[in-house]
Amino acid sequence: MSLGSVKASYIPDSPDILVSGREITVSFSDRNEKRTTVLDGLDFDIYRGEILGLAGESGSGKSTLAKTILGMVKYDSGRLYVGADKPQMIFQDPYSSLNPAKKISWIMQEPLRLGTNLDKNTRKQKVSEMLSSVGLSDEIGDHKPNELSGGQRQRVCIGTALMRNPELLIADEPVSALDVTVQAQVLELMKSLHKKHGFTMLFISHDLRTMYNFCDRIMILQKGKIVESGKPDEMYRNPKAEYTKLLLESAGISSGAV
Amino acid sequence: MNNYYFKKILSLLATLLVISFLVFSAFEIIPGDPALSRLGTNATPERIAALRAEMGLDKPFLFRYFLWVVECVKGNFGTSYSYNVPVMSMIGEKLPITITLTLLSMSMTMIISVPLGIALAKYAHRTFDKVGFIANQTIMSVPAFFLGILFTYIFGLVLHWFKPGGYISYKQSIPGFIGFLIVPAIAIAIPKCAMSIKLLRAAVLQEADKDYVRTAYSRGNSTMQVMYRHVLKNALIPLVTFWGMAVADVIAGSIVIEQVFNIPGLGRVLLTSISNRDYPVVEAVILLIAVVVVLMDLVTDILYRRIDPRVRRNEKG
Amino acid sequence: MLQSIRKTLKKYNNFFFNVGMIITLVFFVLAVVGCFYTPYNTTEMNVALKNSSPALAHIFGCDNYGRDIFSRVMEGIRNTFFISFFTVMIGSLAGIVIGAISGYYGGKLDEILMRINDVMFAFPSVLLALVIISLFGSGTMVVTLALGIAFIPSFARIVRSEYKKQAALDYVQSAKLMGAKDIRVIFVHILPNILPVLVSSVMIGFNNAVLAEAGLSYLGIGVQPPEASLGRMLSEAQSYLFSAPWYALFPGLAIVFMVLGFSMLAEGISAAKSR
Amino acid sequence: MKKVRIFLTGLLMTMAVALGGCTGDKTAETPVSSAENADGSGYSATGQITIGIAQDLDDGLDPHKVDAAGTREILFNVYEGLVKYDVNGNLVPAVASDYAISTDGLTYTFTLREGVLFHDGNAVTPDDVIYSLSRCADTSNGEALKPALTNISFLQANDEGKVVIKLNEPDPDFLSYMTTAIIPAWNTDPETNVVGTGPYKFVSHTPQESVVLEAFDEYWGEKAHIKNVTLKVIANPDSIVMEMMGGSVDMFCRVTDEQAKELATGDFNIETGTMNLVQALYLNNSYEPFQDERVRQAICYAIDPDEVMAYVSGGEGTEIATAVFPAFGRYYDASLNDNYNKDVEKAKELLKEAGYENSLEFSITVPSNYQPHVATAEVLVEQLKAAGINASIELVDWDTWLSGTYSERNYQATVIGVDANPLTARALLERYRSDAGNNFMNYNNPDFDAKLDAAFATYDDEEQTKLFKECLSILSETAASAYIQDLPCFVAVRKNVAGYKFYPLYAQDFASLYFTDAQ
Amino acid sequence: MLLEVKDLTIEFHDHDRPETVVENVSFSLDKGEILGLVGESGSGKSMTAMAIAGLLPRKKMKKSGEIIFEEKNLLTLPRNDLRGLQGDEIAVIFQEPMTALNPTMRIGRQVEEALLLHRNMTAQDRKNRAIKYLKAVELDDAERIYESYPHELSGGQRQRVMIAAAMINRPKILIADEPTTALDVTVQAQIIDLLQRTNKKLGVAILFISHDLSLISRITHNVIVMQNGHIVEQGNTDEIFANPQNDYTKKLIAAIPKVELN
Repeated sequence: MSLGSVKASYIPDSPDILVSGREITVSFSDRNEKRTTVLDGLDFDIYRGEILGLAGESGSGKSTLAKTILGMVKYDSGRLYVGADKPQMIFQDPYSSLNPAKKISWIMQEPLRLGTNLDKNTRKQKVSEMLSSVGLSDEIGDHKPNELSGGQRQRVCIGTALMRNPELLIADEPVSALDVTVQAQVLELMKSLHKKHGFTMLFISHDLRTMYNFCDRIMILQKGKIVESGKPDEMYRNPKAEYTKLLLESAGISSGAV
Repeated sequence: MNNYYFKKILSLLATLLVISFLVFSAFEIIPGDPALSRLGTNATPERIAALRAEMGLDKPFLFRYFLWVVECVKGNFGTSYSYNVPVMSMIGEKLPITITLTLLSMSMTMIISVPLGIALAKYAHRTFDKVGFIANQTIMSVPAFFLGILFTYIFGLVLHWFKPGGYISYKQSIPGFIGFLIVPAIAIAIPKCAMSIKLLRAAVLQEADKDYVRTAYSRGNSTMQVMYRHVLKNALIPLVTFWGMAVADVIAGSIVIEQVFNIPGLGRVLLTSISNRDYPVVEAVILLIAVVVVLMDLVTDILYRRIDPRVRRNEKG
Repeated sequence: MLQSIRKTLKKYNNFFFNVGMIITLVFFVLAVVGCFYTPYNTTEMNVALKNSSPALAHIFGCDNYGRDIFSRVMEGIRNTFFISFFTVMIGSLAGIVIGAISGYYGGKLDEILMRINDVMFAFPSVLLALVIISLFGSGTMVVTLALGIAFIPSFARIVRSEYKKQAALDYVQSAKLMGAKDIRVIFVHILPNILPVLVSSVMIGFNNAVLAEAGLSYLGIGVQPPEASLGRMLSEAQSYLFSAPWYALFPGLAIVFMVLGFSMLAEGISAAKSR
Repeated sequence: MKKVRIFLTGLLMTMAVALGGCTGDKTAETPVSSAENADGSGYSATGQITIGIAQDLDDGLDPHKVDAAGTREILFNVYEGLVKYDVNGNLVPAVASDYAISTDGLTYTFTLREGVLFHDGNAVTPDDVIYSLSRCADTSNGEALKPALTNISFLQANDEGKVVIKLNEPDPDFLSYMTTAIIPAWNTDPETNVVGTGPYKFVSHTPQESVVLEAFDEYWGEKAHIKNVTLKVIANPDSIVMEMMGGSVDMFCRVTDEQAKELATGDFNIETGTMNLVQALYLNNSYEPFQDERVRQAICYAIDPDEVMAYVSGGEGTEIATAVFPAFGRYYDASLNDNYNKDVEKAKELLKEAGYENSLEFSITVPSNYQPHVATAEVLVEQLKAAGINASIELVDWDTWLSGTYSERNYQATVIGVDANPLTARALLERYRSDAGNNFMNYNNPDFDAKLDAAFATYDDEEQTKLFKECLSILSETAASAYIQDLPCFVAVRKNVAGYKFYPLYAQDFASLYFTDAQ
Repeated sequence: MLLEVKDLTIEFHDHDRPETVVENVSFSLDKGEILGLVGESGSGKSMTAMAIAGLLPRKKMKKSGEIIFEEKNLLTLPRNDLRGLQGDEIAVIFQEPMTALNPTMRIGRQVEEALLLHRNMTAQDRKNRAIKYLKAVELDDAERIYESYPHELSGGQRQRVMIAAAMINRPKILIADEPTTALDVTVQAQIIDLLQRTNKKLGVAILFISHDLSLISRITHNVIVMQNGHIVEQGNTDEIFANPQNDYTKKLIAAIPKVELN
């Protein structure tokens, strides 16, 4: 799954675009050769340092877009530029995103083992630093994933992803499986880390409420097409696309209502 | 849907072709020569050469294999070197024996293991379960031929329920034929039953934790109703795979059982024709066994689709 | 380190594991001891003791050559134990490699490997044993090789389905994103997670290996006389069921209990893992 | 001419008698009922018997082609030659009622017996005899089925309906070849249509299951008593006891001594005879250590036939010291047995002289389907250990033995039993000529070859016997092989069946069997 | 009152030491009322609901207190009588539509199962009734859905089927255990809407369990807030959301992401 599967690489016009795609189309063929298109000629740009929200319902193609950017899915046509080296991802289900057979400290050391030639102690040192920066105590390192709560596990995922401070971090519904109170704390943590390290983040979610305070910009995805994008404040006040209106209404967001 | 089956059958044929080639080349390696085996000790080089030519063994290996495949496709499997009887008639005679033995033992396995498996699951984690489990494990560890010897001794010689070695051909009397095969079938079925019970119990316990079982209870179903109406069908899925493989295992295992109970089934034909280097018969028997094994795979697949509609659309798990 | 051993042992002390471990240990000791010492020389014949019944001197009695059955059963256990052990090693190691690759990559490679698997599955092990015997001569090594190869398909299938399941989980994707090469993902990341399933199927494989070896030597293929094999002792004992029934009883019981030990162990391990 | 014939027949008869003394110690009583039943309305046999056979008739049913002992001994009941062997190994007239041999031994005249019918009801005619014999002598497509018959130069029926045979050169054993089966002239495919003149006619053969024979009521000689004989194939020798005790098999030839003991406790009588074969540890004389005579002799000293017999034959075997078994009464010399009485020290000494002290190693290849030979090999391995000889056993299936050991001769030692087919001294000894096709032992001894040729050349009987005996003692002195025993032949017969007869050759005479309780 | 819960206490005994999951919970449910039961995971809200539905495992469980329904205490009711109520008077819908339906059984048979257990009707009547209810939950071409399998439907459709199956015997109480958590926002709104209309039309009392406070605020009459097995606050929904007394309730309400569009 190397990154090199760029069909037609091209350099976007402005230098502060980190990831850009033109006419990106992705389709899958299931058993009886029926092809279903998931991304249909998508154009998008992600600017360096911003938090871009990607909203859409299940089946809209938001995870596929994430995987396409990461090179885990080959796209049929279009042009894609990914300026970030080794982008990292945080997954939705905290129970399957950490290797159940390994200790937390082993998992967090893995990016250093693969990418750097730091010796054991320095790696351990770096892990305990990261653990504290994601608000976890050092002895968490000796535990196994199944001994941690959902919130703790998600913090470990974030820590692991940031070990080699990547330029791009993709978070695929990182908090939707957590309790409300824990959700707020994790989002708070991601916000502060983003401020501290300045990495670019693609935040995928179906909850427009959380995205309102979290994202700099939001793109609405429906059936593989971007129906609208813009700053949350403007978009929520006067949505242009019908689908955006429906989403806002269903989430109980109308001008003035909580 | 049918292009899935078309591809499946195509791959089955490919598997058969590869197996037949392997068997053909196996005989190039194994020492011994059918002509010599036919002529015995007073074979002389000239006579061996003459017989080999008659058997067509003097032609190069690949040519012989190709010729054989062409003949097979036309449905003519050649004649046996030892009995010069057409291979098909010889095997045709033995097939009903092995099929009956397999069907008897498999049906016994199914009839006994389903209720017992569910009962064990129902009373799981209680003394009955533990005792049942140990009995299950012990039965599973008994080799079929040891069971065969024990049965022949106890039921045959002591209790005289059946005449050891008293195989009656189906040509003479069908009831006698089936009557005799019951005890060997039990000897085969018992270890298979033990394994089925273990698998079914595990599957039922696994399904019992699933959400739809809670929904069934919420509608007012009793435990038994939930077990038989909801859980059983889902729990059968892993069992179907095991039974598919078990049939292939029973046929291979019947070689030993036929030896203990002196039943002239396919197992015996395979063994004797291997030692007589009776190539056409060995090829045909192995192909037949391979067809059954591979068919079982197909049948399991179909059963899968009958039981689990989810599989119908996407590729089997 | 000590603390974690005590923790795992505590997790494992369920009924089946303990009983299974005891029986398996007994057989393991018998097998290892059998390599160096047996109460009597296993091939030393003694006309006077022909078919003599179990007595203090010969607790299992003597066979039709007057050889001590207990020593021969020990030698039989040794042969069967090590044959089954190496059979399962060959079968599982090859099975892991084939299963892992076809399960992890899927697609064409998976299709081909599975077809090869079907072929090996349908090919009768009796013929395979004969081919190998004619290539390398008969003996314990040959039976081990023949059975080992015959066991690869079932292991490959189990490992393949496990790898298919694990490969879909997120921790595998994140390992790849970190830059782990496929080989590392397969053996360092995924393998530890399928160990419980693998261990229990290895144990069940062990049972089938013992039963298969007994079956093969029953048909006269495998361990050569005068060396003892439980399967052949059982087949020879058939002729003496009346005058010397113990000749059949003890090898048969040895097989049954050896297999029972392993299956209880397998059950104990999988029960502990699932808790 | 007539006088000469009587003399010769007399002579041949005496020779056969000399061969005698090989039947089992319990000779069968004469059958109770006469051939005709009371109302004389033509004879009809009754009852059914199931006889177990270890080997299926899997090398065909053509009497002129089959070689396997198991097949020959059964077809003995279905086919007959002009002459056939009786219980004592004498050649008695069969399809031919009488025969005359010319003084120069070149012309044989056979008078066909009146009333001999084929199983399909037609009478036997001279054409049938000529067809049968010429079929065996025919060399048109390669080698003749029975090479010895190529010696025939003239084969025709004379005006009195007798069959006249002229030979190119005299052959004292020619009469033994006249046991060749007579088949009807119309029968071009004896494989499938099995029609002979014997006491039993062929009914059916289900491969690997059973062969069914039925009494031929119009048989010319002593008619069969039991109507239906089912020969049931028992593939697993170990399960014989269980099946007989279980009641599904009434008789089995060649059970082991232990099985015999078991069955004796049940509803069976055990008849004991000899297998009529030379069981030995045959040594491949071309294998490097065995080229040295002293090594072979050391092996003979190291092994103890009596101990082998104690284990393998329950003490019932007959020790032999050279390539002949007791059935050949006139050549069998029991004194030779003392050439190599067990002497471990002597064996070690010889090995030291030959430079193999405690270093002789060889493998014994044994066909796995012959339990007595496997058992013998296991005992021999034990015995050889005492003399510092390290022997190992390699079990192979019959076909591998036939091709690997027998025809390609790549083996070191093997344990097998060699029979005499036909029942002549030539058949036993010819095998040891250095250039003989079936000399699988690679025995090579010029003075033995010379003596053997001399024996074949002489026509004087005493002279030939003396020469044959000298040949046999050479084999013993030069330890061609380590001879062990003529295996005992235990036949288990259900108590209500009697009349079993032992023959010095591979023959099972079912016609002589009868139910003691039925008649 | 339709349902009275008095001092309900539930203790688990399968681990080495007993664990109290619910401790003296008391509340009541009136005819036609929609009562919210809110709390984070581990708060005991589902346990309480399952106790009412009679779905708690029989062994390794100590239950005390009373659940009075039509003068009968559901905690001590013999199993057969309890089964008489389940699916007839008290019905349940669950969170995961994907797994709450039997994957190998056709939709129709699952919807009409409650009829089979509690009413004696001919097969045809059951089918008609089932199709009638499938239409009532706004599933277009109910006939096709009747014959199809769960995996052939979307999440929303499946939840509608669950509701039809639960309502088919016109139960007095419907327990909805986080019915919309696994659904998309737009589908969630439609299901909530359907539940509200069902409550008004059939007068069924709904016990709505959720951790999503904004949802609770929009549809329930009264609400109960639970933490670690205890009720920390209960009362009229609008009053509690206007000024919550208990700190934990305050914290929960504060955690709802606010969208001030000034």
